[in-house]
Amino acid sequence: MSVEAMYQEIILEHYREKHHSGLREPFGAQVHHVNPSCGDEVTLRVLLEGDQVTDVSYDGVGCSISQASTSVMTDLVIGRSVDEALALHEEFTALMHSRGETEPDEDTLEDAVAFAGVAKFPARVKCALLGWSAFKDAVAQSAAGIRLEESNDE
Amino acid sequence: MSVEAMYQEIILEHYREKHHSGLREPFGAQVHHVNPSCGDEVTLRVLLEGDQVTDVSYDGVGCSISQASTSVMTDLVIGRSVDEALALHEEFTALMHSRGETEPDEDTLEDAVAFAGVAKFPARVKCALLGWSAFKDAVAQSAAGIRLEESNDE
Amino acid sequence: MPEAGYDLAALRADFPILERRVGDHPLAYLDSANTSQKPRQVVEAIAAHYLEHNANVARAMHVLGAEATESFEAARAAVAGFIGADRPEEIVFTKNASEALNLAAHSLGARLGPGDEIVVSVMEHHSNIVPWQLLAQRTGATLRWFDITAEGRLDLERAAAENLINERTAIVSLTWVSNVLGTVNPVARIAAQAHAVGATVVVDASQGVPQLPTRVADLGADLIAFTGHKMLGPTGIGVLWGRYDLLATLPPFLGGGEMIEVVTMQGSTYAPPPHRFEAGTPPIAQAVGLGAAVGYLRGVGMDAIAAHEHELTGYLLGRLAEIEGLRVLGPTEAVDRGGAVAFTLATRDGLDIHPHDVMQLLDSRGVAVRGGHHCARPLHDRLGIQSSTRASVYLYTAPAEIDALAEGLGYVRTFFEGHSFEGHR
Amino acid sequence: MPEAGYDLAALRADFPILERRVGDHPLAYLDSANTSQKPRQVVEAIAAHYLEHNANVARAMHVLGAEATESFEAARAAVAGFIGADRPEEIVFTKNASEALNLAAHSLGARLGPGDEIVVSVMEHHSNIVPWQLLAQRTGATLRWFDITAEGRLDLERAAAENLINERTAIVSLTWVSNVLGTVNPVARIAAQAHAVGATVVVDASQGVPQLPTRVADLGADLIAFTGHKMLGPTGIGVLWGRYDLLATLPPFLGGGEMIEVVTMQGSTYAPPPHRFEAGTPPIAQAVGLGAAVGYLRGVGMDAIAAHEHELTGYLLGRLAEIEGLRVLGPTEAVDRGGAVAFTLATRDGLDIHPHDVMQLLDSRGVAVRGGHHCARPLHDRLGIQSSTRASVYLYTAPAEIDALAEGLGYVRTFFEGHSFEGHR
Ligand SMILES: Cc1ncc(COP(=O)(O)O)c(C=O)c1O
Ligand SMILES: Cc1ncc(COP(=O)(O)O)c(C=O)c1O
Repeated sequence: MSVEAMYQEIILEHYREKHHSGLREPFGAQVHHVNPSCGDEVTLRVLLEGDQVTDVSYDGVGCSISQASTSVMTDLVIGRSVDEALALHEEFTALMHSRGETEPDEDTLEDAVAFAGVAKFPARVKCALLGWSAFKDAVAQSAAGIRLEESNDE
Repeated sequence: MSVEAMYQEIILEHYREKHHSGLREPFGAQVHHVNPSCGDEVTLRVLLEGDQVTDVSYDGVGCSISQASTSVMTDLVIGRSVDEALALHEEFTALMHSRGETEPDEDTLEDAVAFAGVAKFPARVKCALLGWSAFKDAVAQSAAGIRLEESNDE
Repeated sequence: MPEAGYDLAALRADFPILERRVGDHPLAYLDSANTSQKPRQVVEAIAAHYLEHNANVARAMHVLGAEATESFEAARAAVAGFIGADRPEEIVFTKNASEALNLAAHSLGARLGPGDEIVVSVMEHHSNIVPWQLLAQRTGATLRWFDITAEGRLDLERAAAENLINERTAIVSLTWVSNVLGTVNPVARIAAQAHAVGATVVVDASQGVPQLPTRVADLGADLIAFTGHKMLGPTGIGVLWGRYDLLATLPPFLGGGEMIEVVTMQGSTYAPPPHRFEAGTPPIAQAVGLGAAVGYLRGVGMDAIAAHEHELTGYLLGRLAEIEGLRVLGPTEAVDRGGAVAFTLATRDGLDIHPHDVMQLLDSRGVAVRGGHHCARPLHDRLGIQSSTRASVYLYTAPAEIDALAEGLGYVRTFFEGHSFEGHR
Repeated sequence: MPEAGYDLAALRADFPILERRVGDHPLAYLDSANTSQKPRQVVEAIAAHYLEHNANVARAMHVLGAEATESFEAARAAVAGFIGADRPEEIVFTKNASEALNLAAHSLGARLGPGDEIVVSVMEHHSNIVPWQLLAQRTGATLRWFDITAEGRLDLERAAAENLINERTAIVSLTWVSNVLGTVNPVARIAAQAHAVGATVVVDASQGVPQLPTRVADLGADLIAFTGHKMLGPTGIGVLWGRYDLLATLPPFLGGGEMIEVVTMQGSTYAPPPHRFEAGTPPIAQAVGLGAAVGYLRGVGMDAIAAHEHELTGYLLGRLAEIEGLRVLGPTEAVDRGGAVAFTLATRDGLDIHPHDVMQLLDSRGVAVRGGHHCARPLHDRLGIQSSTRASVYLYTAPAEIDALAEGLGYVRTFFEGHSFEGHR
């Protein structure tokens, strides 16, 4: 597949207009993730209420793939249940590691299917996953924080 | 050249009957030299009087080459002037590094010419030089000690 | 004569160096515990990497960079699979086993202080002694060690009597297979004991992984070190395996490119394992070569290799037993015993023939063995000798090479008996 | 177009990888500052070593061991000669430049304490920052650094104003040639200043030795680090050069086999340099490969190589200057400047095109460059950017490859301008 095909219009649009970007209050956990070999970085916050992902906000520097992927991710997970959001994380991660041999499910992944082509460029897979991994980590930390609070309440 | 030719009768004789072996008093300096890759070790003492090498004594463990070479060395240097002894060290060292392309001078090196064949076996050159290097080092230390004493006297 | 569970002649043909001659004699390479020979397949994998796919890894993201990174990480996965690691990220590539052990000492040592004890054994290779001595000096911790029995096995009774492993024990670092005695140590049992008192267990598997099927879980260790060049791989690469959750808590050792997360002039944070421990450009082509070596070993089968080694060791011990004046240093039967056999040799009239001299005369007949202390001087001290001669076998060793050794040793004795010694007695 | 002082086409034929194609495009390898390609001669030297002479060194004394030791030590002598060292014993083989710098930091650092100052620069590679940060943490010493001027050169005026090098300065460690800016630093001048206050001077010559004729005496440093893989040699080998009398006073770093003199369980003494600093089996085949690389470079001639690199850098800077929206990070003229040129690229409407994206699109046209912070994040921070794209040339680079880069960059801009961005404005 050609590199031009990897740079789907959707990706470039999200790169230009990052959705939900900028750090917001309130939040349950904040994480900082880095792709050390290239220097892409993202600071990401999540706010969970009950089992719902109420907000995801972020501030990042990086290439079109990492920025667009984070933007698309926020569109997908905000307003979902934590379980649904983590299932999406898993589905997207699997797609990225498929080397392009999996047919992405547009019904669940929506705009994120545009990244299917990235799976053919192993060096860029990390870029596409940066924001998603940060999200998963932040959810885990936030949930742990909630559990901690709960157990402290006891 | 064959390995059998390297093991000259003279070498094996000195291996069996190590001349001047055993540590003796008095001495001007004592050094401990090691061939780390094989573990051969020698503790060696020299006694200088004026510019004369009055005694060399030693205690060593090692192969026939290292032991015999030390034995032959003591025969050669005891009773010589320091300058003559160091000249012999230099001549013997040069012979060992000659890869067998130098004709040894039997008039000066005497029994030590038997080691000429060792020069063809680079891995054993260190063995043949162990005692000689220890001698040179001990002479230097002893001489430095003497100079130190002299300057302390002033 | 023992027969290999594979076509030995065909396998030997993969190792061109084995066809070399020394003077009129065919080479009998019995120094594999020192370094192994390399099959054509490994050498070709390295050459192909350089000539077709060479680039830096991770940081280079162009086509060549992606290819090199993929080969490099595939090698990591191959090594992980070879030793039954849970995940490739448990494999840290170092330059050799020595660096791996230094890394372990340095990173574990960040937690040590006076009063803590480090336990090794008197049969260790210098590479599993000196790093711990340096650590003890730095931290004020105390270095203690297992002694050995007359048979050349760890003296577990004495260790128990001395309460060697106790509440103060912070680290136990032991060799799996001795490079001199050949002893296979009960590392899992000792690891369990060490874990019971909260100690961390390091195993020097430099002589084990090449010879024995390895499952890290069965060894019971927390960290394991081994080296590429002894297992058909290239020089310039070693491995530190660690339980991931342990590695994740350890501080870095070497600092530099690619082991970092964020560097500022004020301070830096570090990447997760394994990269945290791999500063600078890693041994890329060497990893590719080691991956090929592991593939080769798997192709032959580690069970078959261990069986061949076991057979040959028995044969070697048997042939050595026939030689008068020869004393084997480790266990004299091929039970819990690897393929390195060290020995001393004396003439009929009791003169010790120095291992250098043994080695030299054997070499003149094409038989390559090692003479010296084999980087285990404390063990030789303990045995009351200065050095020994060591023969060691591997998957490509043929019984005929052992015969050449046995004949050669007879010749060595005759040579030294025939000379001066006897006459002078 | 520049012409090399040697037959470039013939030389390129020694590097088979340069004939590779990426899709329909010929490869244009412009990432040599990251790692260099290897000529057939180097790869063949390594293969021949493994297949014909492989054995361990020093400790193996049989025929193969003697051959391997001789090749290994000959490589040390070749490297010594290549940089004008006084004697081969001044060459310590490490696994890469990063280990060499860590070794320097660790061994020099044994003398450091609170109040002492270590000086680096903001343009250093992480490998010349992190080891000093770790050392400062361990010892309580303070890390200080040279800033840079707007042109991307060391800001010597500011350093003087700040009294950067003073009586408290214990160590100054600087890069000779920047791997991002390309700047050639006046290391001899700074070394003299440092020596005047009694400091020890370390030079990171990783980008210098491959490109410029090197005489260690002219650099004025006490220790110099560089790496094999950037100078046509294999991965898995680096070099620390040190003045012998300094090396002789430094404590060891890694402990293990062959760096020792006498090991007892109670304590150990260490071998003289260089062996004191080479624990375990060294990178034997890699040294042989590096020896061959040095031979190849000498054959072409370092003066001719430096001249070619200078010509090409000028040509590269010229072609880049033609591209709108492109900003070169270091000096824009080929004066005191190496062959690594980093830059940023923006679209007509001012949107920065991220270096990953630049790299990726260039890669699709066969042009291999590096995008990222090039292990110099503090420098990028200082320049107010997150990353950059870097093209770098070497002795085999052809002007046509630079043309391919220039055309590719035009295409990258068009691609990103043609898409969404413009429409959305
Ligand atoms: C200036 C500089 N220093 C140090 C290094 C580190 O070299 P290595 O990765 O071989 O350790 C590099 C190369 O990456 C470099 O460019
Ligand atoms: C038991 C043992 N440990 C450690 C080592 C050190 O391995 P390397 O020299 O590859 O660092 C060796 C080999 O020399 C060994 O036999």
